[in-house]
Amino acid sequence: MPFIPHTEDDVREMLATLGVPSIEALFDEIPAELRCGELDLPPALKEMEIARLMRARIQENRPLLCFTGAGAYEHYIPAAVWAITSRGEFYSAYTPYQAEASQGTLQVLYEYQSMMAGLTAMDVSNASLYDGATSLAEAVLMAVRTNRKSRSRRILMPKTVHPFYRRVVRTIVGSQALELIELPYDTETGRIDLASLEVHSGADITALVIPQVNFFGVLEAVDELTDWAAANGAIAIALVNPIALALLKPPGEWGKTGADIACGEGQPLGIPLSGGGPYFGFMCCRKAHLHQLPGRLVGRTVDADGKPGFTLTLQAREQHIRRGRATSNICTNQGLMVTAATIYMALLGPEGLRRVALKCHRNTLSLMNGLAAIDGVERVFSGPFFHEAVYRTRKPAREIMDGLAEQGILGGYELARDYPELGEAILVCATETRTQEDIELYVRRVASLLES
Amino acid sequence: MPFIPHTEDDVREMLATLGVPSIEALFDEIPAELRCGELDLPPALKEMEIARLMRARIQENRPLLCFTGAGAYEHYIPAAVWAITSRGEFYSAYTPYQAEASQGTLQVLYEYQSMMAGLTAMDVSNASLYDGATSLAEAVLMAVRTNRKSRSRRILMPKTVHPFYRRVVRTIVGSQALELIELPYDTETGRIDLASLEVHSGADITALVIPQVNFFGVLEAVDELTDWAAANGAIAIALVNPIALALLKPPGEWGKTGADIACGEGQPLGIPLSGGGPYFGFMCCRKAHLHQLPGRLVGRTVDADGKPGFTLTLQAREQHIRRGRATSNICTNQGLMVTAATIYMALLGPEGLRRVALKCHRNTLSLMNGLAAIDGVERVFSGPFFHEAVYRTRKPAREIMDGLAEQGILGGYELARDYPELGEAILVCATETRTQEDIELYVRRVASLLES
Amino acid sequence: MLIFDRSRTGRAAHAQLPREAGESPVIPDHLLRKRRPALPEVSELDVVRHYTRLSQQNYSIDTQFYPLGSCTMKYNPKVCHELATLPEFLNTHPLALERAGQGTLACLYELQEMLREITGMAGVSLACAAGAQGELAGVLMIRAYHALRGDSARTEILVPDAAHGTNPASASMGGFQVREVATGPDGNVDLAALEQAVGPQTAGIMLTNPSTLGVFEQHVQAIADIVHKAGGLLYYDGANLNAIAGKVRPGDMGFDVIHLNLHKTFSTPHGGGGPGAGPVGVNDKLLPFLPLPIVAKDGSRYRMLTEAVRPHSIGHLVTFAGNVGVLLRAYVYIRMLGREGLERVAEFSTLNANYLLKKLVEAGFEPAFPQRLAAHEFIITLKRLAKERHVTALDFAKRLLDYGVHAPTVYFPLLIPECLLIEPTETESKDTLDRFAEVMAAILKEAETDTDRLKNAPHSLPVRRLDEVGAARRPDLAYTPE
Amino acid sequence: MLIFDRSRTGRAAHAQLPREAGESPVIPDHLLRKRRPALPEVSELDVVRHYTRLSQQNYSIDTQFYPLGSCTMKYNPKVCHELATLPEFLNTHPLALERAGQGTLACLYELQEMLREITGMAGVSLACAAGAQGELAGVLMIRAYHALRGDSARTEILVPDAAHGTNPASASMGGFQVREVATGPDGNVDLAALEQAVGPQTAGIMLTNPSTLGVFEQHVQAIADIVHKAGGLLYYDGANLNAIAGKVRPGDMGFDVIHLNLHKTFSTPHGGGGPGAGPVGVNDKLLPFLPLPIVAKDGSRYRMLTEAVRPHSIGHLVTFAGNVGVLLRAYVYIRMLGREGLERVAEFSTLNANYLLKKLVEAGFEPAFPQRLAAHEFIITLKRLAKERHVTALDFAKRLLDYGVHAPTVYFPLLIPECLLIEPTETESKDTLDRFAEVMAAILKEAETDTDRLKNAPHSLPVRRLDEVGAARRPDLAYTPE
Repeated sequence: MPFIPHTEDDVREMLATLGVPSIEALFDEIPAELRCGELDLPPALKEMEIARLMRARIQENRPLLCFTGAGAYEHYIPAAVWAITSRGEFYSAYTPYQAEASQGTLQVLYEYQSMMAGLTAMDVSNASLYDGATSLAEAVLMAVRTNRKSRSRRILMPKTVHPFYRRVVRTIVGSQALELIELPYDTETGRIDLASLEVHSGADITALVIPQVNFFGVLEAVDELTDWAAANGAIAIALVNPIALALLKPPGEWGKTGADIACGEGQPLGIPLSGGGPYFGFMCCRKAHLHQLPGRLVGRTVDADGKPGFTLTLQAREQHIRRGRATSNICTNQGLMVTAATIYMALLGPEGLRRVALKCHRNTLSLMNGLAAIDGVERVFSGPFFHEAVYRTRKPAREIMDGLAEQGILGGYELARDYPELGEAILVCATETRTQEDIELYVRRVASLLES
Repeated sequence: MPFIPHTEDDVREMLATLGVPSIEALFDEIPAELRCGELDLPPALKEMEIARLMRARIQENRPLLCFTGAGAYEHYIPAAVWAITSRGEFYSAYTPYQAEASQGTLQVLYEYQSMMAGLTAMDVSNASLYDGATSLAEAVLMAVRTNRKSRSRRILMPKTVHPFYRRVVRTIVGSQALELIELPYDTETGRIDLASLEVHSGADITALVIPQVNFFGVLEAVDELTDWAAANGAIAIALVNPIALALLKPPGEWGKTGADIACGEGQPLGIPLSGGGPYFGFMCCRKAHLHQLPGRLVGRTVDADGKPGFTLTLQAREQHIRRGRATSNICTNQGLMVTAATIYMALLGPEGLRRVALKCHRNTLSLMNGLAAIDGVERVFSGPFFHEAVYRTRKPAREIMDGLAEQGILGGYELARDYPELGEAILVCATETRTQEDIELYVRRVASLLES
Repeated sequence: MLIFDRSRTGRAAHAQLPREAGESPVIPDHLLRKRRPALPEVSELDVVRHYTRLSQQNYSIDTQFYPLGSCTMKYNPKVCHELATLPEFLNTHPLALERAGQGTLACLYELQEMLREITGMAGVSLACAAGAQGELAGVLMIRAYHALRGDSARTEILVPDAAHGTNPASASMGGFQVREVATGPDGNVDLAALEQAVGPQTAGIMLTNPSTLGVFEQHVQAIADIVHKAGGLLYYDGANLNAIAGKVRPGDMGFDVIHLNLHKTFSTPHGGGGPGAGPVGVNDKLLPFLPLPIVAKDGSRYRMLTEAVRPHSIGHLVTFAGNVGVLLRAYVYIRMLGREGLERVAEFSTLNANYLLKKLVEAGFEPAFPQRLAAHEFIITLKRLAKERHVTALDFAKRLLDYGVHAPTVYFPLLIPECLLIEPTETESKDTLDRFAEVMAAILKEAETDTDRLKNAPHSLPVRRLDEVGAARRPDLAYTPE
Repeated sequence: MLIFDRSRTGRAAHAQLPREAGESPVIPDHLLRKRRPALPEVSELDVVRHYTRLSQQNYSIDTQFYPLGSCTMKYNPKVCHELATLPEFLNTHPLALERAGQGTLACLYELQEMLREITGMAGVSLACAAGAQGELAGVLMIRAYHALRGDSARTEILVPDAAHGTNPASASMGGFQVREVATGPDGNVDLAALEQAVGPQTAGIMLTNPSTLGVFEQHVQAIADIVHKAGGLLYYDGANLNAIAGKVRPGDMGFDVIHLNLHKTFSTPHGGGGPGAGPVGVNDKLLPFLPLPIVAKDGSRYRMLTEAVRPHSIGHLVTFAGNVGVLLRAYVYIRMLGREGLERVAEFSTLNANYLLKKLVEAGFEPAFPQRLAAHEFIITLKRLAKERHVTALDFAKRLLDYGVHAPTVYFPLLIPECLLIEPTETESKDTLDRFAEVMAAILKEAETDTDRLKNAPHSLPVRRLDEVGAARRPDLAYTPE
């Protein structure tokens, strides 16, 4: 019996203790008519057999040289990150409800919160949410709770926010009587059209979402946007890429006041691509908004001897205490991913993170320069970019993508579905894991696809 | 500076403490004329770069469906084995000289010794030697030390012992004025020719090596051989496959008295093939010979409070105490491999090990039956076998091996180099990791190679 | 000591730093960061040693018995981790699943199908990131169902008073009012109270079965009838599926929509608080509303269903395809159990719970529902002890830690005073249960002879009892350099 | 508690058992086992929990400072393990290296070449499984060299009295008599004693440099002249190469044959006592005798050299190609250090040793060689303390454990009474050294005020001081069921 340690003697003795004739008797309270017959599942596999099966399955996955970002980024993950994160004591523990028996996890979470606060230049961070998109949805809900002056429940949501994030926000807040107002982008620069914002000046706006970097890889005018929010009584929600923050002005320093909430996708911090998850979402805020923050929080305190220690805190915000009136329904979050991210950030440090960011940036610059030199390719936006950018070819984007895939390259993300107005546009990304040779290979392939 | 934590401030302060102007000054005692210039080594690679290089290197390795044994066996290794063995506390500790700070390693070694003693039915086991061949060499040297009655230093070494083991024994004991006398095998059964032993009856023989199973996969008449050794005052050295012992009579029960020493290759117990190492050698003996046993030993004792604990013991046998008169020069052994083997044996248990052994046996039977049905293939030996066997084809063995390799199969070991008298003979092995489909594939391929 | 305390300016894990790009960014200066982020500057050895030692301060399944009720803390097979983290799975970009991740999709598709069979539902979506998100998805599907029918008056979700906090929280996140339904003295929902509560405003009811009280809701069919008759739908919270897997299926009990917690029943690791995965299942009524993506099979190719073919879907709840790595672990686990194995999970988790309950009762503990069989967990109440000796459930919990056992869940469900919710799971042996019963008996004796020992517990852990009130009063949530 | 104590008849880790083959073996009954071997019968969770908890009882590099002199306990980069254990490396059968392991062979070939360059030797063989086996190979090559020249009178190997025990043990295993050579008061070999010892019977001398006394043998050239003039060869024990890598090469010092300890200088893990790897190198004189196999490169293919082309080789010392997995780790490590990195290893290990020595002297400790610079390790002698306060090096060692530091090597080298041989290695930070010095100072104070605290140490480990005498007197070396 896989994973069940009972011997026949054990079962006999246990049943005798219970005074029942069989295990089956323990299910007597279940109405007989509800009982199902044998399930139609495949027979049990031995570990040796499932290992062979899964090793056959991975043969059906195809390794491709990755030039795709669009919300999930291939960064190099040092071996130490998962060697330690996978340790049984982290892997097989649960939410640290018993603080004294969970100081390992609790201290990691406290350090994580500290690092994220440092990276975003915000006051506090929670202990994680599910992923980038849900962190934005939670930020929108938090903004509504926080902004007591606003009654409109109107959220300005730029079109430069990842379309997948926008659809998740729609799903999650859809039943909350909020209004999501789309902000257009400047087709020349690829940034939020600041002029379009003027329409809303003076109106009751609950929050403004400011993506940095935006979905096109382009850098937004974060100071102006934050100042606009402050001037109009709107909560400024920064949606940020944590690797980019090693290089870019952090949300806490945007504009005159800084953003109110910073959130985003934590995957770039040491989490494998893994087909889309598990990743983790992060969320930071100013101290003033702390009690509206969703998710777990770890605090430093002292024990009975005055020795420092860590514990879950401010649980009155959470579902298991406040139930229907909690700040969120989140319970299980992404603890193990955050453990990996903490170790990743500790290993890279400020200098390492800066170099990763700079290398990504320079690689993508190099790629775009190479592409721009090809006849039939043009850069779509003029705004400065971080580590993603958009180009357009005179051939269908799908053909380019297929042609690159044939050569073992994952060529980027086609924008036509979400932004038909951009034509045959492809969003590409070259992180620090791409070499100059990789980049030249990409450029050569695109050139030859356009020639043929 | 990879793996060096010193900051510039650290170096400055340390040099100031030392009162020297530079690190270089700390090398002043080295004669200047000995100093070398810059080494001609490749420049440093970042972890990201070496990872990419090694992932390119593995592309040059070719995965083959393994039907080769000949001293190294593909068995399924449960995921738990290396997940735990790789834990930093096992991986990065050293020989447990400080017992109180090494109870983890020490208890593992004690449990290992217990399991090996149980598996071989011998009294005691050491904590490991390098590999199977060196364990045999050490057993031969131990036999010479142990057998005080014998003056001849003559060792009977059957030709059915792995030829690689015999060459290692020759190298290691070659300078010890020992005589290694080869015992021929019966070309019909593939076992030691018992008649050839009679020549030595009554002579001064120091030791007899008894391989079970032998290199051809054939089972030796271990009771008769052990009894012959006992009758002739020779030490009986059992060279055994530990997986086979789950099914076969253990050396401690051979003949009327049992073998004196049991040794062999531990690789089948949870150690990956890994191109040949690291593996580990094991050695067990009767209590009477304990003080001649080479290698580390762990004993159970008590601490100052009477609580049980473990420590290295009987170190007076060892090189760091007895120096030139030690039982062996071994110092570093194969501790981590033994940790894996201990976990492997604990996971498999007596029933699991029996099933592994039986499955290997039945798979090889099935393979040999399939092969024997092919026109142009014959089984070479009539003796019962465990999980390896020899067949001969009418085509050159090299052609068969190459033909199988083209189809992704590692077809076995060609015997012609070591046993030219056997002709185009191939030693094959089908462990429990081979499925019925694998076996049928092998048989089909051989059949079609012989047809073409 | 915090990792920040080990930091020294200029120290670094050099092998981990990419080479200097050697050029500055082509980014306007006003968008650049001026001060480095306050991250620690430490060596690789610092990091390895610091976090390895921290890990040793945790209790975990791999090191201790962890009978945390309602969390199903059972053994997480190592092979699930090994196989789910094969590089070919890890390196697949989420946007390349169809193009380059057919092996991954094959596993996900089969997992969907197996979960359908296990739950008796018509369709399953794997996308939700955890149980609570599955709940939200379920609530949103209930909403969408009524909305599509134009049944707009249904603004209320019923929740038993013993429910997980996530149930009411998810219901309100889904835009509903929450109304609690009382539990009867036998641990079943009070049917009369339910009859009173339902009406044209009822969108549905959220139930866990076995309930959080550790007993099987015997009137589940009656509940289904009452709610369905009132026009509401039944939501099944799968937190306790471990107790009945292979025995009873939510679909057969009359539930319309369910979620599963893969990190409970299907043994994916809890990871110190996630990641989990919360697949949802629905019957035919709700099929069109399932969240996306859903994996479909066309001949021998797998693809992801989108809004184009599922126009009534409630949409996406996570950025990409959900916690794929968790799903792969669950896939491996279910394949290893197979049909016989899954039913045995229910049998042996139930056997263990009832046996341990019996041993504890013999030792003098008071069960919350003496007249009932336990499902895979059960409740002990210490209210007598609290009254007579001023020893609380919390004191018991802390003292258990000293004996090398993780504490059960305490103070949940809220309606049982001074309760311990104990879930041994099927992967623990009789020996472990016997030892736990002995330890509990020893603590009970201490409670009568040496209450200070309990009230000051734990004594042998890295820290003594922590000041949680102080932590909340003066929140210190991030290290700040002096 | 032993794993055997958890055993219950019929318990098993079922997922690990292959399916029943269902048929009996085709093996004569008298060759079959009748009673099952006494292995534990436990569940997978039992195994995981038991060995995980055991691991936590170890001190290790990943958890503690481990200044074990002569063992070079430095940080073992995690990436070396990760890359060396890629399945494609692990799954290569040793007899398929040429056919299917060209990637592995490429790494081994390059490692050979890099070790040649680092040591200044003409040829390298990677096959030896550990340092002591490398020593034996070296001794056998010396033997083979003299034998081929017909120089059969050379029966003696010289060994300094401070040498590792393996040196004399290897010499005698190689069939030589061992003669000790005295050390002078400055820690160098006594040249006059050496002059006296050499003669036509001298096959060679085995030297470690820096020596086990922690100082550089300054007369190494004179020693080489004396021994070479007498017709002997020089053997270099590479145990302390960490101190001089990239600064001085054994080949340039006049050594004819060397071994390296990859688990010391090249940071492969010590694994609780191995596996190591002990490649050997030789100059031109001994090239024909190198042990097999050796990896050769033909164009772009790699192959293994055999006796056919190396007829004078001393032969094979291990079954197959040596500890390949260890060699791969060392390959990764050296490629990460590169040429600059390797020299820095010597520099910073030397800086750390001299700094720590200075701090300890300032704290009142007595160095064994106050007039000398330390190499990468140094010796403190507690003989005064032993005499005055009856506190021994062992007491110090045990007390250090209480402070969360592994003890240095004690009572080696044998000629320094009550010695601690301390090797901090380059991967430890100044902070760690400062803390160690503080702890040592604190213990020194305890030695003067509270000797019992030392003599009864350790106090805070899983066990208190163990009865080693009893262990040896009544050996209990294996569990036996009652």
